[in-house]
Amino acid sequence: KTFKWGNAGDVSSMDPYARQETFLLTFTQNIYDPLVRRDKNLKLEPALAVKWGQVDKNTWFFDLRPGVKFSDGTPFTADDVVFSLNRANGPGSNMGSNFASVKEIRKVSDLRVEVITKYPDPLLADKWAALGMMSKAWAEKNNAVNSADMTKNEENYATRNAMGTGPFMLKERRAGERTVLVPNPGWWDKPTHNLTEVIFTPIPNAATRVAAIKAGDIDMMYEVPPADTETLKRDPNIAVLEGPETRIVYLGMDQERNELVESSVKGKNPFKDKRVREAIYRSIDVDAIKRTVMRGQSFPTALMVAPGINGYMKDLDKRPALLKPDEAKKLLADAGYPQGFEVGMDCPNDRYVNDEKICQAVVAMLARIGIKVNLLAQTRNLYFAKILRKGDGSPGTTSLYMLGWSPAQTYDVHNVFEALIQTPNAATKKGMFNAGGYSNPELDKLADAMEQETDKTKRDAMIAAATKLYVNDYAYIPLHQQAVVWAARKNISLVQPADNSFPLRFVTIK
Amino acid sequence: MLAFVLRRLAQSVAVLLTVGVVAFFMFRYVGDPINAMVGQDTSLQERDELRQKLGLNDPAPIQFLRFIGNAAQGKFGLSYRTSEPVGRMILERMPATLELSFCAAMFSLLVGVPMGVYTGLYPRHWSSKLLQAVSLIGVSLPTFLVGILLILVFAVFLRLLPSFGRGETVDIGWWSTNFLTTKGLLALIMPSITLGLFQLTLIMRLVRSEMLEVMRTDFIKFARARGLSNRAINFGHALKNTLVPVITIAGLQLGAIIAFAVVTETVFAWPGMGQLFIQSVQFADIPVMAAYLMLIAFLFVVINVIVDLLYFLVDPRLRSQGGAARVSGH
Amino acid sequence: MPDTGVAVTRPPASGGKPLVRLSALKRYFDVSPPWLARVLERKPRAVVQAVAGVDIEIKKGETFSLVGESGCGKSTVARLVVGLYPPTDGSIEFDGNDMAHKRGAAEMAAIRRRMQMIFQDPFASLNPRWRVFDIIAEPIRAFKLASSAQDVRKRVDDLLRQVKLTPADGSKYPHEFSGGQRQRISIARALASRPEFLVCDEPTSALDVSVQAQILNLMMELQREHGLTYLFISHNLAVVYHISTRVGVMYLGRLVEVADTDMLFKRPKHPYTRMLLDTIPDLDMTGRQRSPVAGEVPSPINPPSGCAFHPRCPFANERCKRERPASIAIEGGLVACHAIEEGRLKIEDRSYGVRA
Amino acid sequence: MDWYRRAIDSDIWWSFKSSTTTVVAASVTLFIFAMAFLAPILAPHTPFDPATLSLSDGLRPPVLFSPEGDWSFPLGTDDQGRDVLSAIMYGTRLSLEVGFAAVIAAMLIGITLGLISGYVGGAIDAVIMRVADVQLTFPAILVALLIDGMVRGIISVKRHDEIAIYVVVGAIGLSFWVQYARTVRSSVMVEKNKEYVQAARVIGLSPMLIMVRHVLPNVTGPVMVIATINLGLAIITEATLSFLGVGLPSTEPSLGTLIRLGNDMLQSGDWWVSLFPGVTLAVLVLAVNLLGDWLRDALNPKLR
Amino acid sequence: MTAGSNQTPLLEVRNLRVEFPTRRGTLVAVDDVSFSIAPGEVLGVVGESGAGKSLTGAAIIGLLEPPGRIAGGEVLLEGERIDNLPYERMRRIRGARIGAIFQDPLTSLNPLYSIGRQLVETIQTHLPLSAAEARKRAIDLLKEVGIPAAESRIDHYPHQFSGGMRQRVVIALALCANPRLIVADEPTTALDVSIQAQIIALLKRLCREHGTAVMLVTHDMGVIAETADRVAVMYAGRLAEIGPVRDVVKNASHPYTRGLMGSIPSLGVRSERLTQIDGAMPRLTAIPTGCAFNPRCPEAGQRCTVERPDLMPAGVTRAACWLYAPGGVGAALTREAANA
Ligand SMILES: Nc1ncnc2c1ncn2[C@@H]1O[C@H](COP(=O)(O)OP(=O)(O)OP(=O)(O)O)[C@@H](O)[C@H]1O
Ligand SMILES: Nc1ncnc2c1ncn2[C@@H]1O[C@H](COP(=O)(O)OP(=O)(O)OP(=O)(O)O)[C@@H](O)[C@H]1O
Ligand SMILES: [Mg+2]
Ligand SMILES: [Mg+2]
Repeated sequence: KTFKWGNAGDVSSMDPYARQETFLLTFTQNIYDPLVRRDKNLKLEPALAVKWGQVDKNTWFFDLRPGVKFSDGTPFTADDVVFSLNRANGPGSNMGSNFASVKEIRKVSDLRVEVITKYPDPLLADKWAALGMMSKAWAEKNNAVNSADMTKNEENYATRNAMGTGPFMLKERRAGERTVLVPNPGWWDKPTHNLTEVIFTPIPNAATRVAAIKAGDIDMMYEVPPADTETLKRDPNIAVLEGPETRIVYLGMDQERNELVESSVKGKNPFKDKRVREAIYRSIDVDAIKRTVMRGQSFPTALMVAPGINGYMKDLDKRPALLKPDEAKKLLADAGYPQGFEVGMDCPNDRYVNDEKICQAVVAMLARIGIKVNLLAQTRNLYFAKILRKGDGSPGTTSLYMLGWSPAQTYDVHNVFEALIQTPNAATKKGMFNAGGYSNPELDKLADAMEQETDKTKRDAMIAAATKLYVNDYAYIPLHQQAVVWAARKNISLVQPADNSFPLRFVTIK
Repeated sequence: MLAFVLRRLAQSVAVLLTVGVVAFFMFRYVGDPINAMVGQDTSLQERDELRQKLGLNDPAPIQFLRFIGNAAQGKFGLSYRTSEPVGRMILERMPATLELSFCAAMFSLLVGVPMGVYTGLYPRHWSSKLLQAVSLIGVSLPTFLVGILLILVFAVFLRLLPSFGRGETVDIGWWSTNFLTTKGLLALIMPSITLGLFQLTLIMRLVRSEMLEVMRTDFIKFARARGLSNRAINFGHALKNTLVPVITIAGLQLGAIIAFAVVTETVFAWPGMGQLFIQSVQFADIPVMAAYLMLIAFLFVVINVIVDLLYFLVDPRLRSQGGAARVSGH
Repeated sequence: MPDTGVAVTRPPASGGKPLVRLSALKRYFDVSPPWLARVLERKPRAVVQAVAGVDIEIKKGETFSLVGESGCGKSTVARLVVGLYPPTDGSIEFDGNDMAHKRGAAEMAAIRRRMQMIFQDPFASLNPRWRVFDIIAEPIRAFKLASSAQDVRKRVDDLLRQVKLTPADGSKYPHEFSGGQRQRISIARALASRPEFLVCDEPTSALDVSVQAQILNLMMELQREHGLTYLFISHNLAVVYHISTRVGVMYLGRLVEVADTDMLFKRPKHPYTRMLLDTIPDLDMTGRQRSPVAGEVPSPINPPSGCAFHPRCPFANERCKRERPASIAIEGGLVACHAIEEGRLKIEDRSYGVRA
Repeated sequence: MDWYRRAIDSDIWWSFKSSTTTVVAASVTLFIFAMAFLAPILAPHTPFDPATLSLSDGLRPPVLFSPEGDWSFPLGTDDQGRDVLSAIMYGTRLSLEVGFAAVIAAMLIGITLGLISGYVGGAIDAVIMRVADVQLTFPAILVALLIDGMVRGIISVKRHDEIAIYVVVGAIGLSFWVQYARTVRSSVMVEKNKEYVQAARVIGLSPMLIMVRHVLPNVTGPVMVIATINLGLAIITEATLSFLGVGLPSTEPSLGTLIRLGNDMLQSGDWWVSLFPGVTLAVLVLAVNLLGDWLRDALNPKLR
Repeated sequence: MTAGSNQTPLLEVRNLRVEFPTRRGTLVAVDDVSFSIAPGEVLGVVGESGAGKSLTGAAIIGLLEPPGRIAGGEVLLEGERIDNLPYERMRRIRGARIGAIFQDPLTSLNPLYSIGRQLVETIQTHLPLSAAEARKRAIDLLKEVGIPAAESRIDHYPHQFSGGMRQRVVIALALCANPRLIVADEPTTALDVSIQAQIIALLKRLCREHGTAVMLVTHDMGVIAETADRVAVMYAGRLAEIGPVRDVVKNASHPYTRGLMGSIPSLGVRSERLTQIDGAMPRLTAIPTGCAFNPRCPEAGQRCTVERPDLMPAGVTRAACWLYAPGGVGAALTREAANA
């Protein structure tokens, strides 16, 4: 049974380490099994490793599954694991950040690999759950020992070819056109799918994508535009699956500079005043955004992490009541801006679901409390280049911006604290994505402590304390979790994990 | 003749070099490719290292020389987005675009020329006026809207044609073609119409006005006075004399078609160069953009040379003059 | 035939000071293919010797006509004289001033003002978007010949009356006039700067005979009234016979014969002149078979060696092929012909002009 | 009243009057122009002022098509709560501004270069025409994509939205000038050999003056025809650029941007968001093109 | 001389009227023109620009450009009426029985085809000849019109010929099927003075040899004087005078013809002033009532401004002028005119 599906973009490479990007990782995992994989509920479960854990504080072990063969018939051994991990940490690979704590990887026996870390890293297995295992022999034979090196002008075999132990094998790869997979008959696991062929096609234009599934030209597609969700739901042949994604979309404000880069206010920074932040926060009606802009396809939140992430505090996830425009204006007046002010806002237009429209709605809401926002919505690479910090830790050029973040590698809240909320510091590499430069020393301390803390209750207490700090500071303005909306023909059954991954092994056709 | 070809060649090199310069200097500003190349967690240091390795921090002239040097050898490097060699990425997508453009051009010529001839021969007939007004729709609706409407009607409601993609293709060497399978041919219909509609209108109107003008020339009057049949006059004498400007415009339009394929390909998920280019712009994939532009310039030059050679075939006056004079188009 | 006029002989204009003097005037046009093509196809540069050395003196008050076949360089001479083309070589003197001489704009304008041109095509020589009034006023304004708007109007009205139009015509556009009327407007424009010298390049050849007569009459009238000097260009020998005092016959960029009108038509010397005269159809010759000139005009890019006329000349010999004839003065005119010089060809009364 | 009588009397007016299509096209064009330029007076809402938008008004259907409609939003609202009718009026105005500005920009560049090229000739002519060739290599869409990208890159610090309109105008203008340059050049080459130009030279007028006073007015005919047709094309191109994401900002949408924004909702049942702007665009461009068509034939004496 | 006045005429035009509907009403460009041409005869048609000469010719060969149309009268070729034939039948007559020559040889030939092709195409359209035979005939024709080295030049393109040569080719094309009548519309106007004579001589010789009749439209009186047997003078869409060439030229009856002849500069006599007819031919939209020439006529009487004269015998010629009415200009008006 052939399963045809599409989404907006193509898998950029067949090399599982080429990009640290959800789509590439989950797609290549259909071919390359990881040591440890996630189940339908994102819980870790054994894959190529049957057992794993920490021998001591700084040593991890992985016991490999015996009798696993690559799809070309060669056996899978510890050598392949060591090779793969080193390759993922090697030149050309984009996965290096998952190896920050790793000191050494060594083969203990054919079925056991140990990893020595520089410091205790309780999340190593989580980080590596997306890391597919490659064949050493295959890579060596095909001159693909390293991932493609951009500086050399030559192509890498692994970019267009793939061979792993996974549930599927790559049959045809036409970049930008289609990618065809067929089941791997020798897969170690018992297939839960009933597919004989999978054809993946990128369809960049959303309207075409919707038309294609309506016309039955494809069986499943994702990134359903929120606007079309309703019609697709009404189509008797199509089922729509929706669930919250772990990514939180939020607004950030520059609280670092003494004068905003793009504002009518000179000589001071209004965002440094908590009243201003509060006025803004409490003037944004996320429910209205949910209703019209997102057509119900969002889950408003007050926190920077989503349910399902380790460290999510359900009882803190309550947005304060909305302010009436006069109340907000009064707050602003108290802060010294009775006439409001003018500020620039940056927004991507091709990164998150309806990103530009959300920003537009925000502009309108802020306009009503006297803050005139000049919106600049642009394509993602220009946008990121503008707002993100530079390599030396200096801030990007933005005053008010929108970002989305998901601790997708670790599923732990610490990642969020470290990357987004801690004071930016080029030396320790903390807070490097804290584009607005929010800083609270107390919170910094808590975050540093929770990284090392292995006692769950203590750690949870730290997390709760830290969370309250940034919530009360109105450090960020969390908007919502965007929904993952998929559409499939009615005869397809599939599983939709919350991390926006799409494992083909759960697909069945009736 | 030889001189003519040489001059064209010199001009081509000039055009390509200019395009190279323009391309290069524009690309310096299309955004930071690094962000497209790495995931969200990649540390800022790693980003900087990558930038360094790619030579993006070098002074512009050095980057340019490197770019031209490599381009001259046909090396455009690896795509920042997919790490594949750019040359091959483009080559792979070229058949799709060229076949689509060819069909669109054929559609616009095969429909546009007869329509133009008809409206030119009977300018006062109501059906001509109708045709003319209807043809204007081709230039009154944005391409993307035409495409989507076609998809809605023919794929979603009538289920006659595939909604996207190339259907089935057959590989002949590295060239994958749509022409050998029914599905492939069906898949060509809507994109070709979408892409060719605009050109159809242009060509029809051009042929019409040329016909109107030619029909008033003395030699047509004289041909009538000689008692030649209408067929011989309309097609033998009149049509052939409209060919020179039509060839010019059709040639230029073929270039435009290839470039306009950007939009059509996006709408129909047609895996061609245009779609590649749009993605490259989004991702600041400089090597791909550069190669694409150079290729377009090259195709343009080739088309121009072919157009010029066609003039020689059509117009004996040029043959004897050595092609110095190029009949100017409109 | 209606015998309306009396035969008059125009006063021989000799004796007066030359108003215009062209000496060894040359104008070449480069019509070579582009450089690369020349190099590759080993083609030489191609140069049209449109005017290949012409000496003419035009005296005050006379009408000097240039005749010749199409492409012999008549218009080029006209344009050289009024400065539309710079000469390749040779000089043009106007009233003693060498035109090539550098001088200030005001001085230049003062000389320019004194010579104007009337063009052949009455349809192309008036800007279709301007009113007649503005067309005629343009030189007045350009040379600042009027002090006020009323003055301009007055002068334009005068000019319109002079060319037998009415001042009311000034507010019309050229397309509202017939060919003859347009040519009158052209003349009015030319007269607007009060010139002394008018270059007329085939001013009547686009007109009907009945209109042609009106224009020629007007021109002669104006000449009498204002003492104008004309350089008149035509290929119609009958017209030339009527209007000119002296005639120059051009062939391939050179003058082959210059003579007083009566002399030229009575005793043509150069074989080419005789041939041209032979081709004049005459109303009296109903049913007569003319003897057409044999052959066609050779290319001015590769003019024949020696005397350019030799391929068509029944009297040509070896010398004519080799050697270019110099102008010799004979019977008060100039002729460039070996046959005449050597006396091989007798000068006889051909009585074209006087058939009383 | 002189000009009035002359106008009524002229061939152009007559050919205009006798073509029903043209009269209809002109009326439609006039109507749309009036709607657009009087938008601040006529429009029920001010869609470009975010303060007046309310998400709670979002996605109202048009009154005539659904009982849920609201008479204050006769053509419904989009997902931002923007009144579609007002947005169309303002958007049309913007589109027309872009169209006119782009065409004028192209005309300025093209006519100047064409005049110089045609009148001066020689090497300058050759250079200008080669540049035109290269320009033709980059069709409008590519030029616009590149310029847009470039400008965004160069002035990323400034507010892009404010200059977006100039970018679009510049890009479209830059890709259109060749046509004018070529037309003007060939007209000039014909015109400059006409005897009336030579007559002006005999008078001793400067080439500049001759060019402006004599040559330029005589090339206006073909230029006007191209301009009319280009106006439609510019509006469409702007729409296409918006579709590709490099057009005008969505806070102040042009017709094209409106269509792009509504495009996603075409299949969702909220068809009015893109359909009404789409129809407006098509009708406007069609009418302008019909006018251009008529003008071309009316100004061409050979076809009369 | 009136050649063959007692035979059936080859061409007879009766009361021909050509109209152009315009927005300001109908414009009558040719009005009530009647004449005939005998086999082998050369009829010259002269008149000022816009007098309707070309339109008369075009009406005869059935090539009036719309919106122009024959609004009245008839055209008979060898007794057969041809002005109302369907397009296809008329097409077979054109080229086969009536040939045509136009003014500009430069534009009369299709620049994209060799002259041989154009000749062969014409020949094969009208004569049942094979390609080879047609080509042979084409070469013969070229030789006949005096193209040297016809065998090799037949494959040349029009631009490779000079103006005079091209006009010869055009004549050859008109002669392809040996037509009985040739309508030549200003065949020499675009040519050089010295070439004009050659072409006229050629045309005359060919017609004599083939027995072809010619309607020669021109405004060059010299050409007419030399070539034509009879002359028709047109003024403002009407025939002013028609008669044998010698009489029209020398002893014109119509005041217009007299003025026209007088304004031609001749080599014989030189005067301070040429005879001129003042004023200009009226526009077709503003033709005066009565005789169209009356505002310019030195001899106009009251009758001329009211009543239109028809052709009437005036000496040897026939002229449309009241001078030759039995009562002269001063005669009483006809009843209709008097009542008008
Ligand atoms: N601008 C030019 N460039 C190249 N050749 C030229 C130019 N002007 C004139 N000639 C050539 O110079 C020669 C003389 O031309 P000119 O116009 O003076 O002839 P003409 O005697 O006035 O002929 P006509 O009677 O046809 O007006 C011709 O062979 C013509 O082709
Ligand atoms: N298509 C037309 N529409 C309106 N009027 C026309 C048209 N063609 C010719 N005429 C008018 O018919 C009249 C006769 O034209 P015709 O061409 O027969 O003149 P002609 O005697 O041949 O003049 P010429 O000597 O200039 O060739 C002219 O006054 C002209 O204005
Ligand atoms: Mg001349
Ligand atoms: Mg005529």
